[in-house]
Amino acid sequence: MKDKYIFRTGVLLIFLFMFTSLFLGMDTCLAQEMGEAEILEDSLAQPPAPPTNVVAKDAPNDNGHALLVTWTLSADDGVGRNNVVSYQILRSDSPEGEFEVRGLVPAGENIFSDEGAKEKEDANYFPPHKDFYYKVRARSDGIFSDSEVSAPAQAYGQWYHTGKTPVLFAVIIFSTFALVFITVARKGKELYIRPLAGIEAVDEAIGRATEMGKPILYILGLGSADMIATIASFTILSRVSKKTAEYQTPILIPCCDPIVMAVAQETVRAAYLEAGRPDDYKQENIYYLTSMQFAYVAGVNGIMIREKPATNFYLGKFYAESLLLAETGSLAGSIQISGTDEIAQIPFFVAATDYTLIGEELYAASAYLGREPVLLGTLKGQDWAKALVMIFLILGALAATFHFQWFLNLLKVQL
Amino acid sequence: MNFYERMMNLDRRWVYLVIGVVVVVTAIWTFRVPLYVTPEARSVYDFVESLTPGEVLMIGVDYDPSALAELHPMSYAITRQCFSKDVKLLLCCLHQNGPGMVEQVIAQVAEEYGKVNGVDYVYLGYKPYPSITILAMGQNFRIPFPEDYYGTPLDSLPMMRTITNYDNVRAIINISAGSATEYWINYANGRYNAKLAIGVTGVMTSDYYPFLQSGQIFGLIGGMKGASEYEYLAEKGGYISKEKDQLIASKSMPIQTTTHIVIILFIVIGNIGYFMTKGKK
Amino acid sequence: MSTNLGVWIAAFLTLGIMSFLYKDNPIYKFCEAVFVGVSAGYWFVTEYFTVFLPKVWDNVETAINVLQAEGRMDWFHWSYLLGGILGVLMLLRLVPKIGWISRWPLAVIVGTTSGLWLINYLVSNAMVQVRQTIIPLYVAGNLNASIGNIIIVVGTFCGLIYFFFSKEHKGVFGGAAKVGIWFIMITFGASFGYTVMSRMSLLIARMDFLVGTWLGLLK
Amino acid sequence: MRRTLPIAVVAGVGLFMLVQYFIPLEEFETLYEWALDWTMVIGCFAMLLGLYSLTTMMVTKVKRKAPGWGYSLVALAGLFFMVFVGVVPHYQDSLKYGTLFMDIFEYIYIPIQAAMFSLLAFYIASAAYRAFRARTVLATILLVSAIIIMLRLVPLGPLSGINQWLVNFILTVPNMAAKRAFWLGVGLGATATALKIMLGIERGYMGRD
Repeated sequence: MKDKYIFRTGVLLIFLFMFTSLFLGMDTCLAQEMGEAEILEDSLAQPPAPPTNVVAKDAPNDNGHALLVTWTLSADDGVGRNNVVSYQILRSDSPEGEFEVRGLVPAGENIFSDEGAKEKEDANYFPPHKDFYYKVRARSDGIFSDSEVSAPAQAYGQWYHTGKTPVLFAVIIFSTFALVFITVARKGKELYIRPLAGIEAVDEAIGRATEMGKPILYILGLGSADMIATIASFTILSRVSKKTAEYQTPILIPCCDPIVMAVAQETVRAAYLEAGRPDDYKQENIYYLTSMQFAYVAGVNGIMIREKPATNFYLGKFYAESLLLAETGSLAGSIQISGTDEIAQIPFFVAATDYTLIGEELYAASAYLGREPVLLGTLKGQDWAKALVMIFLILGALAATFHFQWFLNLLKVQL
Repeated sequence: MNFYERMMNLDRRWVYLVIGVVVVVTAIWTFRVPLYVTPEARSVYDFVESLTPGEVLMIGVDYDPSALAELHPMSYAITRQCFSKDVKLLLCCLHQNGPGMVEQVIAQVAEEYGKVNGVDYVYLGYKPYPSITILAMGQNFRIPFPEDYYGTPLDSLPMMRTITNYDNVRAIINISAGSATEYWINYANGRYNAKLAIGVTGVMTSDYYPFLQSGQIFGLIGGMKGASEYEYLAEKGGYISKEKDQLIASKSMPIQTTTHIVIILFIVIGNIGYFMTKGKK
Repeated sequence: MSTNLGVWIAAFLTLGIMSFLYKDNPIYKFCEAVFVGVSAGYWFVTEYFTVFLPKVWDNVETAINVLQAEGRMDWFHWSYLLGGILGVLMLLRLVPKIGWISRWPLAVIVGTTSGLWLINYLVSNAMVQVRQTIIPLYVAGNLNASIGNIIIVVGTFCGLIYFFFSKEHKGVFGGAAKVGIWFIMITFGASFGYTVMSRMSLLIARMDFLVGTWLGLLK
Repeated sequence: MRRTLPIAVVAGVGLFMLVQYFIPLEEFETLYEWALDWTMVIGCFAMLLGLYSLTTMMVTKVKRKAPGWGYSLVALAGLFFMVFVGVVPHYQDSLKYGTLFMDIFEYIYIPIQAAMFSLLAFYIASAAYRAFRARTVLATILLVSAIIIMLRLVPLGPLSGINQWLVNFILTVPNMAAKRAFWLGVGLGATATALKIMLGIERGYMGRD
């Protein structure tokens, strides 16, 4: 039942990727033919020759509140009388109407993006789907000449951001890897994963707590419930608490975030149910302390010194408090297992705890503990993505050495 | 239990005591530490030095009281240098608990140099969501900050008349203890090409070093040592002086030096103990 | 010695916390209790003023005002009520029988951020990092830079090998993984070394407060 | 309803957030902002859950006269006093400087936080003493690199230049390489986890009945 559901979601996902990729082929910019530059012969007049070929078109890859204005430089820009100082861009909602100044660019430039706000209340609101006419004014000292009024143009939003195509490809490739290996794993093929010391120590650490008759302290870190590190930690918690349920060892979980607390309660309760000991579950052992970093640490330190837990787990997002926790824990004589994806804190965990899961190892831990084929499958897919990244690294370095610019452009991402 | 074994099992409270005593003793009997000025701190100083009167420098101050010890000295030294050179300052704060502190710095230094708010400097105040704020400022400072910290509309401040966005400031110096720096680099420099230097806490220094190499930032002041290097240069330049008690970071550098030596000694002693007892087990 | 009451309170609390270094004691326990209580209260109040009032209350108020004044439904502002309702559903956890309803708002949070994280991590952690590691292995006329770049590429490559989970670390592959973890250890050492300065700065600031501001012994 | 619906919501909302990244349309921007605001709103309601949990725990301790119940009373008093002086005067003013609420924050909260933070200085020294032993090659690399970096604060005379060069080298070369590898690994791992969440594979966070 579950599997079917996952499969369907997968199919839906792929379908949506394909759907979005359809937009790839759509060139949403209005292609407008640029006419021959019509050079106006100026006679005795002092003002510079006006810019020509003023074209306004919708700005690409935006939310529909901007127009892109281009023009051919005045004949006196840089050449001729060489007296153009700047161009002023003027806009009106009718060809004869009053033109207002929208922007100024220095001589030599022939493009201007007229952007406005999307809120109607904003003074600079730029209405979409409305005709606008543009004039470009070549300015010299105190005198100027205007171009002819452009054809009308409307601003509208786009359905696809062309600058983000590399990301789309990356998402597709990555998901494909993951889905393929999930399918392979589900077919029953045995997938190898290398041992991780931190994971293998989990059972031993729980066993030790049971022997000593002392509780286990599980810290989910300072992250909120939606952070990847915290979510990885929930999965590990679910395994750990199932073990503690079997061994009848109490598990204490002081939390730093109310939602994390709620989720932790739910996770542990379910684990106790699964272990067949729902009556041993104690909600009061999983509680909220405070959301402020150091106050939380002060509270947890107190617990460590007073309750003397046999084993401490620190898995999730940790900041400066990592060492405060780990040192106090080692002072209290607990076995400590830690893991985080905050690179700056890992050295302290490495120094002060017994086992540390470094970065990605923390995410992988759920697969190690669960050994479910789907989880192992994604781990394998992840490795393949890593291999691909490594190939790109080598090819990229070679391309950069031998100046293959086109290859480097492949990876350009517009943020 | 022989000497080495006892050394190995030393109660950690002795370690705490040694550190505490060293800090207090060095604070009372202080000395001057010879200083190696790193090129990345010097380049920030040299840049500010190259500014001419009337030019505008922007300072983004993003820290809260917990990083005060490391970053406040940088804020003070740079503002003092700027004001003595008649360089105008534009300041903003993107850290929730920081705005009051920034006000304190700028108000104090402005008074020292007789600078006028709105003419010689403008303090924009605080806005949440650093990424959005930094992006918006690239278009116009008035989008995130229609008014300054004191509630005056920007348009009515004389200094802001010629200032629209990053294009109108010579450079941005971001003094920060948090993730805002990343956004300054990615958006202010990456997207709007603003010239950027940063002053960060010691912890963050190694994270941001690579940006120096790639040229995204032109200078980096790292932690209390960086701050004291800057103060050293500023003192030599005659902008701040010891008599007026303006060397804040430099004052605690001797303590940094002694505590670092002590920690290195701890590591060495710990290892001697380890190797002397290893064979016996 | 300071004559300011605030300074004395702060000094007492500072010493109370530091006394934990010697051992757990009633004064530390007292400071800890104050700290936990005050901070939880502070957090609650700031959430109330910075999220609840502006995001829920003000928007719904605007929507009601529009309804009363113009007689039309302002859907944009009403939508925030839905956020509020989801929030209330979260509170249903406290009612055991229908506690499972609280999974819905949780699903909204986790769903929203999982979509966001997927893109964010893929772009800024994976793609941008690959892009930045693409550096020429040979820089004409600059031997230092060339060697540095080669080491960076090799180090990154080996570091990634260390994070391979589905292949046994032995032979050449294992050797590369070992080199990778060496690089990672150098970084950890450097992080540690740099952090010492920051942490000492904090202690110096505290000592400055105790010895200088409170006791008046400096200068 | 209990499990399927939430998982469908996760997949749906997650997919939307994924797709909207590629679509610059204004309507999608608005939806995106809503989704972010909603998560914040849910979070602030959850504060009540936290408050409830903390209070019941403390009240139970006090009622049962459990060891240290007096401290629970202190914490409760601090909590409710803070909420009282914060919310009662009403409307935004509490967060301005000079109110009783902010005074408590400044004169009580900040000093304790700073003191707590400064404990790290002692702990870092003791961690260095106890844990930095050259037991293995890896541990040796870690400690040598740490010592080199720490030495930059120690005047070494002519050796300072060499040390500075080494520091520079470590930070710009191996440090950069390792961080890249680390971030790449985290990036791929987090992307995979996010994908697993959206597909409903990773759902430890939802309990399991």
